[in-house]
Amino acid sequence: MNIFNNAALLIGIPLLFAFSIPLFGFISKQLTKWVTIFVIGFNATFSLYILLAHKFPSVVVMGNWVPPFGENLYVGPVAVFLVTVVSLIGLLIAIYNLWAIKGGDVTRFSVLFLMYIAGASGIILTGDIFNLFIFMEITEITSYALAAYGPERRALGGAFKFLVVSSIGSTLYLLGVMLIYTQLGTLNIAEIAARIGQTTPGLLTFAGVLLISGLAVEAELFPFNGWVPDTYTGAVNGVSAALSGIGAIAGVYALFRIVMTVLGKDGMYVLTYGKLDLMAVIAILATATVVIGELSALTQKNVKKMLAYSSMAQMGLVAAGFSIGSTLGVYGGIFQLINHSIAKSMLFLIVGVLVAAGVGERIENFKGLWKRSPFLSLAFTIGAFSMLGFPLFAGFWSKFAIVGASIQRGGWYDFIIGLVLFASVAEAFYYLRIVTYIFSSTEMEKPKIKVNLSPAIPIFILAVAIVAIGVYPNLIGNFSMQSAGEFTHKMKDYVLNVIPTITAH
Amino acid sequence: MQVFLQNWIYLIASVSLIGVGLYIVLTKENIFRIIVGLNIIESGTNLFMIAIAWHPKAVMPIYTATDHLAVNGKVIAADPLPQSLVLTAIVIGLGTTALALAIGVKIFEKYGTLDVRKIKEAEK
Amino acid sequence: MIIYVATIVVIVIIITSLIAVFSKKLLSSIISMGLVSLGVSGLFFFLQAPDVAITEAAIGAGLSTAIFVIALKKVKKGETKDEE
Amino acid sequence: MKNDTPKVFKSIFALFVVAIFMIGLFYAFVSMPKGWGVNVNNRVSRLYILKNVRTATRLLDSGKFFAKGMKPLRAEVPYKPIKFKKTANLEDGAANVVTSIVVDYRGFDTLGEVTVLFLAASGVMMLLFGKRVKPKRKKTEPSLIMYVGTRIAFAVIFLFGIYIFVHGHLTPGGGFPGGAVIASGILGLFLGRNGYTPNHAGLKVFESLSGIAFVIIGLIGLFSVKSFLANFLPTGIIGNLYSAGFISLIYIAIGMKVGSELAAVVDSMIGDTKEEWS
Repeated sequence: MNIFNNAALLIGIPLLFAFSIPLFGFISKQLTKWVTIFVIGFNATFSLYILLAHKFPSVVVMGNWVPPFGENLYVGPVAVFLVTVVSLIGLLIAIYNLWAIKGGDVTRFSVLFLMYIAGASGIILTGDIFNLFIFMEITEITSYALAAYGPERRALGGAFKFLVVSSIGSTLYLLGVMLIYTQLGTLNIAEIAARIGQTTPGLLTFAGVLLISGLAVEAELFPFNGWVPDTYTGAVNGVSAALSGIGAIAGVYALFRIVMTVLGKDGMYVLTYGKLDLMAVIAILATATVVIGELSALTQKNVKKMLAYSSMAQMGLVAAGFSIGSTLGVYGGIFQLINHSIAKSMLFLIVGVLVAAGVGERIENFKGLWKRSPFLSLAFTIGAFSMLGFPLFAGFWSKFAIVGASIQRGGWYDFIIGLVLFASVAEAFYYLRIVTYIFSSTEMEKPKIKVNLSPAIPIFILAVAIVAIGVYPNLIGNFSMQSAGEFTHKMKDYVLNVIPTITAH
Repeated sequence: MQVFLQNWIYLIASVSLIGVGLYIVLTKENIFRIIVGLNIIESGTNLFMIAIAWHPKAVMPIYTATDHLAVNGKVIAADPLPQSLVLTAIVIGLGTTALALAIGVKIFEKYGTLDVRKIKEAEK
Repeated sequence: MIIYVATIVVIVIIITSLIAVFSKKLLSSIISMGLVSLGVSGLFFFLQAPDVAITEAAIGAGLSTAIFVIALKKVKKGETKDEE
Repeated sequence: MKNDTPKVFKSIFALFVVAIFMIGLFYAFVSMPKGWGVNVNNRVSRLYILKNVRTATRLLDSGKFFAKGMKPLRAEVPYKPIKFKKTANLEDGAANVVTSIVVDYRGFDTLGEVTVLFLAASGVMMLLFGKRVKPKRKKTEPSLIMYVGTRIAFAVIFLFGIYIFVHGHLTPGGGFPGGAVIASGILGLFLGRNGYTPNHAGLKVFESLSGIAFVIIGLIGLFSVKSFLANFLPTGIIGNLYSAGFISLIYIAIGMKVGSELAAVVDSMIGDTKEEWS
């Protein structure tokens, strides 16, 4: 067990500054946004340092109690990689917010945005099943508040819907945690994972269903994702970008950490303990999510709503990749997750710039955009192509890996991948429709759109990242492969790193 | 009778509270009523968690209070860990309630109604 | 012996929660929610959890209900009648 | 579309969902081991039953810990009278075991919990932010008795709240109920006089400083004991006011934070605002 206690600063520093931002707010409102950028930048640098200096896998001990007794953070390959991605994307969105967030209570907005990023990092880092619940609540409470921010009244309805759905979800999660606790007497993920075989199968299945239905709310799986379109459409664009880029990463991570590491069996393909194979259940739910999401997106005339439905569908694709259960499938899932975050947050930011310039959110408004702003049009096209999975764009490699993994597994997964590919055709249809609108010419000459530096920097960096990953996929691929191992070999790569003396039961 | 009650009464209370709350959330249209339902669900969950940490012969987990509370020469305390979890859950529930109420008040200011159906119609 | 007291409390709680479902007025349903919280905090005391009982009484039954009533007053200021 | 569904169908559907859920929970309860017991003579630890944490850690390091069966979960243990003497570690420092768990073993959870409340309060304030509108004159002014009475009651309630969170490690209670009690005292002040407003800047500063204090206590642990939120104070004798290490410090910070935060929430709920977007 390597101990690297200083990694607790990844949570500690954001908390310290979140509490002190109201004091900075007395000086100037603009200053609070810069504080946010500074703190998220610290997180990004520190996690990048851990990633590149190879300080992982290690355990962060909290309160001087070694893992099965107290709480701990686990800094494994997955955690380091995803925290880096989350804080980098968060940093870019914070730079965008410098320009976009003007009216209202800017100080409180900065607090909430900062803690949203820190909460997502906490979900990814934590090694305790109840602590996961706390961080889930942190991200959820911040996201209701952030989603309700803004002058438009439709934001409130979306936020309220999200609140109701996810507070029921977290209640279910809590019940599931308690059912597991009654069996094993512990809340530590590593120890539960090692001793999960000792539980009663019937109770374990019920607990698993409760846990999944709690976590699927943030992971946007089918019966629990009714909030997605309203919330994403209503929120301010920076917030929508954060919800789809960062919240989705945290949600999917939490779902599969519980299903694969806690409830799963070690093996060639991960299956779960209990009377019901929960991985198969998730595969079915994921397919339903993809199909419903894509078909709903096809009928939308509002670009923002379309992006919301598309985001739902992409999450389904990610979950389908994970649920194959082999290392290659998880690799594809993680890769797709990150590609989606980069591309979708960029698309939301572009829509934000366009709305602020008076273009509007409807598809017709995008006509002749090429003449008005070549930069935004190119960036939008790059994002759309990455979503579709065109070769030489980032999305291609991840979709390729998911298809390959599912063919490798065979059986009824062939059927699932067939449905997913069929749905992807719909995706191609609606994204290409916007792209043709952008490049079509109009008779009327409209004024050019001037893009400020602050929104231009994140859009530019994200677009370059998509092309770079597309040309050289190993940039992300190596880390994804490393992370996939942690999910599929739970004893070797997770449990024994946290509690070296434990034996599997 | 006493044994039956000890085994079942708290469970019946908590499960029926969760059920009633869920029924309110699923059927009612008024936003404030939905928040009432969420609160009742939360109370039921807390009761469930405390009830499974309890034993008929248990005493409260405080050293100074349990000094003279030996039962037949043996002593058991209620499991303190779920109790600490419930403390956390109660405070989180208050936070969620306050935020939900703030959103509800805001909705009333902007739409002039608290009815979910009317809000949906106003959006169309 | 205390289990019989607890049984009575449980019956009261369940009836009160049903009032929260079927009452026509919003205010009475909020008050009954507060009563449910208070009863549950009493049950916590019977279940040997005094910490939780105090917290639930102060936060769940007291402050939560108070904030509820304040918010309700704010909503009632508008002219529109909004009972179901 | 959904609006056309008759109310009866909706209720039946809801009843169906509720019934499934309740049956599941009953089933789960029947098949789980009931009545968890803890031996108070032993120290509270992960298994709360077999051993204290120090021995357990030693066993863990030598690899023998998990070889022991997990059987005696519900065993009743012979009662030995407790002798209170100077304690060696925080584990037996606090008389109230729940406090010991909340602040020490799972102190990180509590930090998160404080954060959740802080974020919820921030969210409420952000949503109800705007220019203050003067309240209309009420039809009924609170009487003089109400005015004086709430002010006297406030002093008593305030003192009681402080008592609750200072004695958190000895008696039931702690930072959260103490803070809530203080906030309810301030709520009384609101009711006693029309147009009462607390000092907003003061509340904000108080809230921020107590939050910062909590994190800094954690960071002191990180730099002195090499672990975030680790105890760095002597633990004293069980039952004394000055015992249990940093638990009372943290509870004081929590109590002040929760009190000022909830007061601010009540304040922004009561006041009328008119929002403005630049």
